[in-house]
Amino acid sequence: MDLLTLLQLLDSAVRLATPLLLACIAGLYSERAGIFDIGLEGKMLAAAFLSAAVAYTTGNVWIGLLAGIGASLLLSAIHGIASITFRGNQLISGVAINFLAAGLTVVIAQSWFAQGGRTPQLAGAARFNPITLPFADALRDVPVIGPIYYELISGHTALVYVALVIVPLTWWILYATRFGLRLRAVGENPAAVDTAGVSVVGLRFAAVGICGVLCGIAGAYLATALQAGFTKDMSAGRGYIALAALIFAKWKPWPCLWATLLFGLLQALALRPDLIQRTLGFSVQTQLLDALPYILTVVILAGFVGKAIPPRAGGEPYVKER
Amino acid sequence: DPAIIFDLGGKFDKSFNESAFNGATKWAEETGGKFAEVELQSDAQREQALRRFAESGMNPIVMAGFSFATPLQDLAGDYPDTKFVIIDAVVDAPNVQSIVFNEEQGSYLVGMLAAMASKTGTVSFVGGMDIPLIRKFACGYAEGAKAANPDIKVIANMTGTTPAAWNDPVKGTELTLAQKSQGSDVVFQAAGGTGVGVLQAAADNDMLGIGVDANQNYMHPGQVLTSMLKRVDNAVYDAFKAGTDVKPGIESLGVAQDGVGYAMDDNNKDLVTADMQAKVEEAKAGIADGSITVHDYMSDESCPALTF
Amino acid sequence: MTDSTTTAAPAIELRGISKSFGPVQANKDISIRVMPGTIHGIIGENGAGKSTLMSILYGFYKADAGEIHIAGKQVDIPDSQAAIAAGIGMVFQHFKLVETFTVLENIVLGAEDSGLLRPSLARARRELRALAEEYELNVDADALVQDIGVGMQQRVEILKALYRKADILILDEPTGVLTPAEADHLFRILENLRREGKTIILITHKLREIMEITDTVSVMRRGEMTATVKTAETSPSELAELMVGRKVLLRVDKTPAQPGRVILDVQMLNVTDTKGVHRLKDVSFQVRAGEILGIAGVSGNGQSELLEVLGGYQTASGTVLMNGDPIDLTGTKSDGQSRRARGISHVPEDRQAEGLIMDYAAWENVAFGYHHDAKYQSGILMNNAAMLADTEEKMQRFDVRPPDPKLAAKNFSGGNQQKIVLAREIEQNPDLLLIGQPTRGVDIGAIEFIHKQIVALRDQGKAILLVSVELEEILGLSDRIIVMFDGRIMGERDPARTDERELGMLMAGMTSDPDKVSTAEIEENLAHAGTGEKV
Amino acid sequence: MDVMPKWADVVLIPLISLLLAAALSAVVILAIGENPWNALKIMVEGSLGSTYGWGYTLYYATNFIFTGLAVAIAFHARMFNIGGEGQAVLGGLGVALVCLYIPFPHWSLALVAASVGAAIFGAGWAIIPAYLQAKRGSHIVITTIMFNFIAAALLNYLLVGALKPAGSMEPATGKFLPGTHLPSFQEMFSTADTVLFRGAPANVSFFVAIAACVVIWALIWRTRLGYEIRAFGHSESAAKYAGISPTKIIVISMSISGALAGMMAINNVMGEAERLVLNAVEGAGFIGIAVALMGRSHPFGVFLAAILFGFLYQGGAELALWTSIPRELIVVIQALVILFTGALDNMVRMPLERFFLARRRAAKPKPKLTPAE
Ligand SMILES: Nc1ncnc2c1ncn2[C@@H]1O[C@H](COP(=O)(O)OP(=O)(O)OP(=O)(O)O)[C@@H](O)[C@H]1O
Ligand SMILES: Nc1ncnc2c1ncn2[C@@H]1O[C@H](COP(=O)(O)OP(=O)(O)OP(=O)(O)O)[C@@H](O)[C@H]1O
Ligand SMILES: [Mg+2]
Ligand SMILES: [Mg+2]
Repeated sequence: MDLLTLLQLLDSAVRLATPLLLACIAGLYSERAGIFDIGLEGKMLAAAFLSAAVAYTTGNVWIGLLAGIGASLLLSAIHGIASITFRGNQLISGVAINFLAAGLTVVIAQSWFAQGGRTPQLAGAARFNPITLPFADALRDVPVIGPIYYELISGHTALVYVALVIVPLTWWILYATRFGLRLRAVGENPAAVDTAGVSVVGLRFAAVGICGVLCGIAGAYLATALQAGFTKDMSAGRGYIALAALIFAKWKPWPCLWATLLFGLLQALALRPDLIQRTLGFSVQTQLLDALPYILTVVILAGFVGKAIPPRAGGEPYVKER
Repeated sequence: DPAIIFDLGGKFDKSFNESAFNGATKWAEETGGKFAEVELQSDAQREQALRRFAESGMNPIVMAGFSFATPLQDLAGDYPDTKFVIIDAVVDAPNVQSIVFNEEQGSYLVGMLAAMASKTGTVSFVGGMDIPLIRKFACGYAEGAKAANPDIKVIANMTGTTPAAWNDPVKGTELTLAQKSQGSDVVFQAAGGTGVGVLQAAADNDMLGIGVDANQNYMHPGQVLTSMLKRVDNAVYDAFKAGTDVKPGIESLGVAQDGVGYAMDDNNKDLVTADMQAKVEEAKAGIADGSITVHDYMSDESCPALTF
Repeated sequence: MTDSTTTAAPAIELRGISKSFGPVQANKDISIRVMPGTIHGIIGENGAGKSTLMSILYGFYKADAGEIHIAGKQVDIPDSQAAIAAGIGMVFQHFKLVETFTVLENIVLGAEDSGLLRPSLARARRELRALAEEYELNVDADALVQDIGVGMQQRVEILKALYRKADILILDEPTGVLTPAEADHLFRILENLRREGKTIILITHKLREIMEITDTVSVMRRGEMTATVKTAETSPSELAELMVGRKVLLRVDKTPAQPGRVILDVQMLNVTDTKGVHRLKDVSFQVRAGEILGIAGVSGNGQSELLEVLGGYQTASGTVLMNGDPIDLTGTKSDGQSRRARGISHVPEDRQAEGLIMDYAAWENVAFGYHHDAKYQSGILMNNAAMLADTEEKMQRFDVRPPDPKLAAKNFSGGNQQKIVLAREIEQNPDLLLIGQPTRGVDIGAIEFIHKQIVALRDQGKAILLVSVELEEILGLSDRIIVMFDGRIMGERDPARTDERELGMLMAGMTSDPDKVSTAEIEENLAHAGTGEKV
Repeated sequence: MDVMPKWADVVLIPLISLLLAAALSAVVILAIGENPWNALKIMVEGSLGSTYGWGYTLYYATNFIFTGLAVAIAFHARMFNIGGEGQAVLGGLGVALVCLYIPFPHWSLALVAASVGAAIFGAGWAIIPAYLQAKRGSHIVITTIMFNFIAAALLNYLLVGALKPAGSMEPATGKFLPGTHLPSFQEMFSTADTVLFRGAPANVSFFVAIAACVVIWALIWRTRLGYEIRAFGHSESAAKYAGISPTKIIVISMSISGALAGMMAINNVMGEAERLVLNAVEGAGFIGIAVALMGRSHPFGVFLAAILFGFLYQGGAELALWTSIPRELIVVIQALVILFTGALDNMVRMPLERFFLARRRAAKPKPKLTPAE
């Protein structure tokens, strides 16, 4: 495999990893605060739809992005009310949210655009366009570094860079700020937070809210950056892969990046069976590549490769009075 | 009244189903008649929709897509008084008309255009689901390209092996980018909703796209070289018009019957030179009169111009 | 307080506090006053409502009715934030620490100075050192909480309160998990705090502690405050009477034991738990027919594991002979059902989590563990009628109230739940009865009954292995006592020739003369117990 | 004391939740410019107004009874089996292998063999997550989700490869052997002069589903295994004390769960399609969650809830045929039912509890704490 092909593959991996990364970090905030979230998928889907719909209507992708975040936040609020306020089952709430998004996006899209549950194609300012980083063109012909900079690092949409910045930011928030300390505490032992005079409900809603914002960006990325418009079920299981990546990453920010890049690479490879064939000399079933993230997650969960220990209070509603 | 059932992509897929929908609409506008329609959401609905329309007296019932072959085979006999029209597949029953197109011929023509428009000497193809029908497109395309430029390199990729491959624009985009990195500068897609992503990626990355089924030149004016027309609209229109007098049997539509072709309009007039158009017209006449034969992949499941 | 010129305002005054949890009324119209600079004891049986009352004061629960006055001013305490602001700190019965955090992080949590952690942690580290010196509260600031012993965890909790500048400190049953020596150390700390002018509320149900340290004491019974008296003007027996509502007899009547053949012979038992911690270390002992062997120890020193191994739900290595035949400790026969088949019955330490299915009706619970018995089967189905009849009879015999077999276990009171478990296990007529914490959370009337049943079983020639953290109970009931510490047997004593002091030393892992050992040494010893480290 | 009478818990709460879900759905229909009342009429007529409609309603209900029971029995062991979808996919594979290659003299034999095949495959797919949960503590919700995706990939692999007849364009197996044809309601109930259930896919598997309800009811409430499963579900620590092996209960209850989910395939794969197609399960595994929640994990409740969802599915299909309301509306309704009966249970329960508590207080002014004394 020559350098250019490799770069093209990695480039594709970065693009495909971005929504996974955003959703994965979204899940990290929520689950670190003790709220399990299998509704990442649904939130992404809702955001994808509303961002595309609004971007199309207004012609401005940034307004679209805000709308997408809004849609995702709305579902987050439902999840919060169900699992924090009413202390319901977080898993069931997540399942419900995924269905709600799958159904509502199509129902609304159909009644809004009458195009079989999709939005019209976005063009121009209604979608995120690739950004050429400074000097990319100038450096292009420098051997090795040039192509790497030009092909791999430059030329992505703004949201890709946003996602990449969010990783160190999250790490910093989690481990260097008051909010991060409290967030981690509330996922480990909410009673400790409560008796220390900090509102468990407030913290958990904040976490769920951040999760909503990030899922919103992830969804908007799908519909307005990776693609130019919304199509039915376009999240296509990415929320679950992000969840898998979160477990794979043991609920830590940097590993989230590596895990989602790995899963993004697997997806990119699944698109290039010819590359595998050429490099390895034998062909790998695309179905196997599709299933690999899930299989890896099961292996991790089974504890054969380092045990993944979730936050201790995860999934349990905080109940003071029976 | 006539009825039409669209396949999973939905009637606004900008290609196959939409073309069928346009034919039906044209009929309705011309005659003032009414027709029933349904867009399938899942495979399991096929039979239910067919039966429901047959039960409620719709006639003829047109279905767009080869996937209806199996259920239709089973239930055609239950409704001997109803006429069924199936597009893209052959069902042998006394009350069924099967319409098939010689897609390889249309693909041949756009393949020639692609080869002539390519500056890099490499053109490519993105198929939807990997089935013989789509290989037929690819094969004709490669043959046409090689006819126009024997040195041309043709890359072909399929999106997937399941019906989801018809509706995966993200994958379409990524495949197109991968092909670009291998040198392609003209890409032909026969991939339903996935093709939207292909054309988008082509437009975003200085490539020329080629549309399929319906005229898709308008989607990215100046960046879609042409479209391989498959006149599903005409087929539907004719079926609706014939009404209950639809003739059972197999109808095969090629260049000669104007069933397939390539699209020229304002959007691509600057991309196709008079010279290019002349050569294609010549080939078109040759195919119509039989002096040029285009290999049909489905006749022997092999392709002389391309290996998959 | 009408005459504020002669008396200072009380540090805390509660007026008419009421609180219900669903159908259970935990506090009924409670009023109480605590003067500044004093230690005020609150005493009462399990479930009397002590923790609930204090949690209301700390803003953890919201009262249904009533007023709170701090230093003469009425305050509203809707949450713990408000309580902390009012100068209240609380050490809960079950510690509220984040186990995966360091001591320092736990102390800072909720009391950070700014949005960034680093400066807060630095300041906390400095202050911690000062506080530690002032009050003899030594902790390792950088240790993870999950790695330190309960004694130190408790000090972390106290430091948390002091770091927040608490003037009022509430301690809820602080000595439940401590050895007598550790408790003494704690009381010294409390004395220091009192001297500094802090007000302390101490919850306990141990009369000895009340008499030792408090200035005033309130007694609670069934959600009501029955009396508040000056400690100097009362006596243990008066307090006991106030707690229970009638005269009580604290001694167990029993004749000397007539030990017979060896029923249970345990040799070199070792247990390593799933976290890799060595829980039982070379444990060997015997229990004979017709005797009660008591096992004393601070909870968490291997007693629970011992019961679990013998009860069949913890694997172990070593040899255990039951009536002379070995029992399977690791294989397919190491489960509760095989043990029951070998004549071992088991009243578990935690009846609500282990002994009963709280959502099952009494009749289903009476078969629990014995549901394989032929008498409860009819063909491939279970014989519900037989189970019902059996339950009615057992409820009669053990005076379970109400005698309604169809009532769910959760709807019986604690004492009656215990009677259901006892009835089930004793009526099996076992050769060996394992019994853990037989009277935890049971009122004194029921305690008498339960103790009688245990002694009666012994007198029928059965072997009984008793585990209890209540030294009084161990001393009163046992014919022989062994003491466990850090998974080992520290020694055996004759109840007639030992006392709480000596047992307490053994419980802390020391065999030397009680008077020659410093509490720091005891502390050190206990901190490592149960963590798998070498002592 | 329980705060509420049993009937309130079992009937009133699900009913109120259902009404809330229905009301919100009506709002959605209104919002997209359609008439909810009309929509309801179309749904009722299309699904209950003719034997044809019933034929579809009961066909869907059959699927949901199986998947609902699957989720319910796992719930009793406090396992959340979200993998019904994958287990049903594998069940379909089991049915297909039996029906493609073994010539049966009579459909009844084929039905027995296919049920066994479906159950074994479904159970097999559930056992791995169950074992990992029991032995390695892997969260069963996550593993079963992962297994859904793996099942889809596996089926995909087989249907475009080994199981696809040569020359076929669809990812599907060939037709099953003729001896495996199950009698449909049309064949069972039509007389010489009246055709009932014409063309509808409901078939003899419906009765197998009813039998499954009865068997599962007896299993849960009348057998020793059921006693142990429920005990384990209420309290794992107590179960251990009683000598009930957690591993055994987790593996057995999940196997039964997987087997039930897999057995759905005798209805949709064997009874209806008579071949195995890619997306045969169509989310029925997930609907099982809603059905089990609605039905309070009781087989009879599951039966009723399955009929309700059968009605929703058939009604929804009719809506899509005759109005511009997309079929996805059912997905919305399904989501709302799961939300209200599952996650927002307390929203309905808390006020009701307060109501019943107040009524009880009013009935006897001084609450007696200990009924014994
Ligand atoms: N969070 C709660 N929800 C419901 N009921 C509760 C709760 N906490 C306590 N109760 C009930 O309130 C009553 C009083 O409990 P509380 O914990 O205050 O007693 P206590 O005197 O502290 O007992 P102990 O000595 O066992 O700690 C008990 O019947 C208990 O079951
Ligand atoms: N969690 C609960 N749910 C419902 N009712 C409860 C609960 N806890 C306690 N009760 C009710 O409150 C009453 C008092 O329970 P509690 O355990 O405090 O009894 P008690 O006064 O300590 O009696 P005993 O001396 O027998 O232990 C019981 O009769 C029971 O019906
Ligand atoms: Mg207490
Ligand atoms: Mg009690």
